Amino acid sequence: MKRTLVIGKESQDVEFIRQDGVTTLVWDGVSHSIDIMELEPGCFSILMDGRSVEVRLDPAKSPDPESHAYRAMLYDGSYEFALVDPRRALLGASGGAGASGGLLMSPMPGKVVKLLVAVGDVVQEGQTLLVMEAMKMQNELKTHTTGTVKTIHVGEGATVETGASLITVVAPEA
Amino acid sequence: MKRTLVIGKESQDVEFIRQDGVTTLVWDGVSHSIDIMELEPGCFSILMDGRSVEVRLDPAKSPDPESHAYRAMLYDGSYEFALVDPRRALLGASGGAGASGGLLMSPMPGKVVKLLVAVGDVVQEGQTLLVMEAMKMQNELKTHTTGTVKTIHVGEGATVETGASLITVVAPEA
Amino acid sequence: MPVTKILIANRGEIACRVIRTCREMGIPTVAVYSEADRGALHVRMADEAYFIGPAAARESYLVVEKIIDVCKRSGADAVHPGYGFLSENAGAARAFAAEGITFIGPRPESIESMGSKTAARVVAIAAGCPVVPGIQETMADEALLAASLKIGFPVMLKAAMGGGGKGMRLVHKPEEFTSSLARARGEALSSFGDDSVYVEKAIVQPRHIEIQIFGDTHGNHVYLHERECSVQRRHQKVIEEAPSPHVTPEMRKAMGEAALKVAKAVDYVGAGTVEFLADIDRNFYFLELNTRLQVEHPVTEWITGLDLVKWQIQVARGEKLPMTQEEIPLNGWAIECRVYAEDPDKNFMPSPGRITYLRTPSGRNVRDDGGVYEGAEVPMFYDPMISKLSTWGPTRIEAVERMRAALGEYRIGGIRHNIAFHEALMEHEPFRTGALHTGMLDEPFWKKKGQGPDLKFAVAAALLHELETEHRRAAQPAVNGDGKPDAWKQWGRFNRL
Amino acid sequence: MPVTKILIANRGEIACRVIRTCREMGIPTVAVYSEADRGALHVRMADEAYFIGPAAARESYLVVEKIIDVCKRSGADAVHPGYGFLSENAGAARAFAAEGITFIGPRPESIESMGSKTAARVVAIAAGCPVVPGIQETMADEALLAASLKIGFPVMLKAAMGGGGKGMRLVHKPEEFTSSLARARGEALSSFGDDSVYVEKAIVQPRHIEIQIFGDTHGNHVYLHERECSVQRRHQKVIEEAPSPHVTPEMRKAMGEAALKVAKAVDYVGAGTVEFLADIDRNFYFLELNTRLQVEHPVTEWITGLDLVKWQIQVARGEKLPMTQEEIPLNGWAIECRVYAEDPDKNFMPSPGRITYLRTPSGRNVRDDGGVYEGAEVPMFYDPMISKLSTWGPTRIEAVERMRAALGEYRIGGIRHNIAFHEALMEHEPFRTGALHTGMLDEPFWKKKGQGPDLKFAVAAALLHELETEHRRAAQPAVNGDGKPDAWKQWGRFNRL
Repeated sequence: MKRTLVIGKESQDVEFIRQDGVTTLVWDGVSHSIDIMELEPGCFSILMDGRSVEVRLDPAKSPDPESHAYRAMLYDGSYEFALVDPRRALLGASGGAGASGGLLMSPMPGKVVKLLVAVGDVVQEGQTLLVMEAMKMQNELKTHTTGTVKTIHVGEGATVETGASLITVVAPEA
Repeated sequence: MKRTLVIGKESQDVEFIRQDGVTTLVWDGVSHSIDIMELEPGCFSILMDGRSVEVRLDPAKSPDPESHAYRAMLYDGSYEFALVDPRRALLGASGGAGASGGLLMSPMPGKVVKLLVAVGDVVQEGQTLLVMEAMKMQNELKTHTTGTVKTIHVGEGATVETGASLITVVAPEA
Repeated sequence: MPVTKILIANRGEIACRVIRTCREMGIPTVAVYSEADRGALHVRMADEAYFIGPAAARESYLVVEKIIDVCKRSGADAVHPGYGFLSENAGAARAFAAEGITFIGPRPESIESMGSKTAARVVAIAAGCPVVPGIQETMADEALLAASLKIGFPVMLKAAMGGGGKGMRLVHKPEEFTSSLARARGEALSSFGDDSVYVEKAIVQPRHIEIQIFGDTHGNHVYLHERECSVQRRHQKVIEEAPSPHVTPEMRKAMGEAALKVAKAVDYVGAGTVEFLADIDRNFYFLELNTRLQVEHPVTEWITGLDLVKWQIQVARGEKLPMTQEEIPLNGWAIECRVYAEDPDKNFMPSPGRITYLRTPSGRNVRDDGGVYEGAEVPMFYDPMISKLSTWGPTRIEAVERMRAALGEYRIGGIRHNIAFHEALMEHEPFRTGALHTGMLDEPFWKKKGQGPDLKFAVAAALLHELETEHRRAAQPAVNGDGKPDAWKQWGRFNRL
Repeated sequence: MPVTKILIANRGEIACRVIRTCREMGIPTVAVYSEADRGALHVRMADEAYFIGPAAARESYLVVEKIIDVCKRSGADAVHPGYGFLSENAGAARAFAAEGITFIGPRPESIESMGSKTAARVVAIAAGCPVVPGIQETMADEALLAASLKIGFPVMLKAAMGGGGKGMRLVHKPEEFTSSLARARGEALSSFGDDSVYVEKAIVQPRHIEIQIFGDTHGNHVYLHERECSVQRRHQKVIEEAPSPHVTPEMRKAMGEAALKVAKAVDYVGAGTVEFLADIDRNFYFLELNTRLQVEHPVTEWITGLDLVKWQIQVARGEKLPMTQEEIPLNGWAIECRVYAEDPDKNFMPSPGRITYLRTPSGRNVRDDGGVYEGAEVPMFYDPMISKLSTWGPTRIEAVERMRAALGEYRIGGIRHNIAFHEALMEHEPFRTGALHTGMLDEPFWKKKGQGPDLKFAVAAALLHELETEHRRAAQPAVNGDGKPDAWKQWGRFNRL
């Protein structure tokens, strides 16, 4: 099974092979024999090249459904990365994703306490669009898109879940 | 749902009713409204008559398939008991259970290190029939039946699992 | 005052902490819970539990009448307020007293006299406890400017009713004064409904050092040494320790005695904390007296070996303090990290949700005060504390190394948390050397770690997960032309599993 | 002697314990594992892990050559043996030395000189350490009887190569002598392959009190006070504590100095324990010197605040002991309960198997040294230790109450264990008052608890389980006349779920 490992703007190809009871990881073109066991749900013990590493894996929500985001906790710290099926990545490239680029989604469950923009407003990347409250803290949510506010999906006082659509900003046509 | 609660030689009837979102426990003829939640697999939080009790429940192996044995750990200590479906108990009584009474089963995974009896031997209740080893300890397994050794199901040196048949003793006809 | 059954008017880790001591003392406990908390750990641990209303605290945990009602129904004759919620509410303390219920905390008068920072300052000055040079009164704009010029810039503007850093402004020079004051007043008004502001000398690179005090109803007072809480983010404590790397034995004695002057001045009963700012020359200045058990009390318990909740209960029963000042131990060093459901990579955004996996560190000299369990919800309605992890060592660096190793054992699944942030702090040179000040985290030292040497292992686990997801998907119901699953095909696949 | 990477030639809780200290010291660790232990906690925690063969210890953990081979493959330059396995094997210590590998333990000569009880006794007498009155030589039957008459009955017959209570017989009067001796010799032969037996004065209601000692390669020796381990079942320790309720400051000093005489006589290096029997008049008698870290070392760590594994590593590196005798602290009291996979209701039958649920106690002054996790197998091949739970308090009774509360928090699913037995012990009056002796558990004080007040709750949980099992069964595949499931009916039921 081949995947493209994506961390930030960097990516590399990795391969994971299970055959005849032997598991192999291909990394940077080098094959490593690997002994991997899921000892508890989401907790893996991995022996590779003599090293023993325990990995706690959490699949994370990703804005792009074709890319699987992961968080991992290891003794030596935390890692975040995404794995993309190279076949799907091709499909995605030809199909034209990125339509959701201007959609601000809720990063947490919480309550919308203040809307700072109205439909039709012109906003800049990094501008705060609304304020949400969760756990006694107010949090400013900012847009990553410069453009015009097209839709406001929630009202002040609304309680929303993680991933809820909040505000859509449309970038000007290139 | 009705069950007979069996602890040692004592028993009493209990009833558990779930209706219209209300759960009721009938105990000693008294109905108690009960708020019960399984918060983790096998871990229950129960509120009844103002009291809050957390129960860790383990279904246990029972020699009698019609009787369900349980072990429970609470803050105030451990409990062991069995629940019997009164309908099945009736069936059992008419059918004639107890045939397995003379079967000595392995109470743990381990290794048979010594057989102390042979087929045809006459044995007394409480007599040691074999010695098993587990966790660096030797354990003497005794029979609860006075009678004659009919079958020896294992050989010395055998490794057996919990519940494995070891030796069948037949009581003399009454 | 009898204390035979205690209602804990709180939730989360502090409620569980109090229950543990009550169990040791053989005192039955009563929990209260909101709609969001039926499955919370404190409900599971208490001997009794009563529902008190909606998730919002102002409709449940903060409603004194509901707490009193549960006391009556359960027969609880004492209330432990924990911290936050009703703990520093003089009105609540009076209401409990009126019903004959023992409030495990100071007298209402002590709470009131320490409720406003300016009033507390007046008490401290009268008691002979040093305060930050400044004018203890709130004044009009011009008078504040004149006072600031007299004290000398830099100065700090502070909301009289404030707390948590809101309504606070550092003013470096006279030219900035007018605009800073306007912003301070605005924040004070919106946060506390009162725009009164006063001015103080600004301490550069100040350290937050506090003294744990205790008083009984017989007029005895002792201090249980200091804690340093200078590691703060947005004026919120992140890491606490005891003792302080800045404090010498002489300074400890001087601070302890200054704290007791304030305690005696208000005839303080129970556990309290006198907060000071200290400067680089070891001058220290009274800030306020927190009239409750602090979040960070475990570090004091580590170095003294004492149980502060037990002392609170003993004092509430009218017993004398069990030790004199000379008998209070001071052994080794303790560090505490606050483990929060928040995302350090996204500006510490709160991260409520379900904890899908939990493994807490254990072993020698590690203590975890948690309020959650595997499968528990961290509700969005309350503060994001998951647990307080504390460690002890004979020396500070041993406590730090123990903490670093313990953080490595901590595993939390399902929500974001700040374990990695604490791990980075344990390796942050200014922290390791003890060169602390309250602004030390303002310059962003925290950056998400890039590819470390064990990335291969993390990716291998994810690849196995991808492979198994693909296999599971291959075994999913196939779909007919009409969009409905083909039952026979489904059955075949089901059988193969 | 460099110690830059440590192979831990052990498993279970002690391997995990050693790894924790190595992590704090920044030393990489190498685990070894048998076929039964691929998923064991020590493998998960170590930085490296190597397979060393079948489950049976004599084919894996006890094979010195395999351990040396892994040292070479991994580059480990030191071996920590834990307790048991190779820890008191002089041959193994020599083999490691021959390969240039540092053995974290005493010199092989010290292990050898303490390997036989009679030889150890000779050393102790020569060093001026009191021993139980008796004849240190093994002799023929008639000579033993004569010696017994001279010492005076009651006497104790002991196997020279013995341990763990095997080959030991208490003889009350001369008439019983011959038959008791025959049985002692028989047991000694079958257990140790050697029927040599010696005779000692029998101490009535003796207490087992031991002194933790430490030596370095520079000739320095200190004692870290005593532990009492009188709570035993079949001569196996069940509960340990430090200090001992029987020991006065004068007795502590006398015992410590006596222990150091033996240590100096064998030029002892590293951690060791001198075991004594004490009688009611506070006379004490040397029994043996255990040349390893003891299971119960955590109680000593609690009262001294020290890390004994860290000291072992420092001494192995050739460093001097970090403290002099006067500097060794003694704070408060600590208790340890050994949590075993065994069934106290069935004569303590071992109960290996899968741990389906695990919640360990936490909070103030509680330490759990575990070797398992939820989902782990407790293999049938090794000792049944699940964890060592220890607590600390400023006084003995506070440590006991903390333990009682902590045991109440412990939850283990899937296997039998002895938590309830320990809970009963914490409420056992002779234990609470500290009136301990090694035979105190011989009279069966433990009886399975009958119906307690919370039985209703336990049964309610089981009834919900019954109800849900019935519902699940109703949703199971129906069976056709031919005994095969009806796929369509199955599908319908599947959809309804």
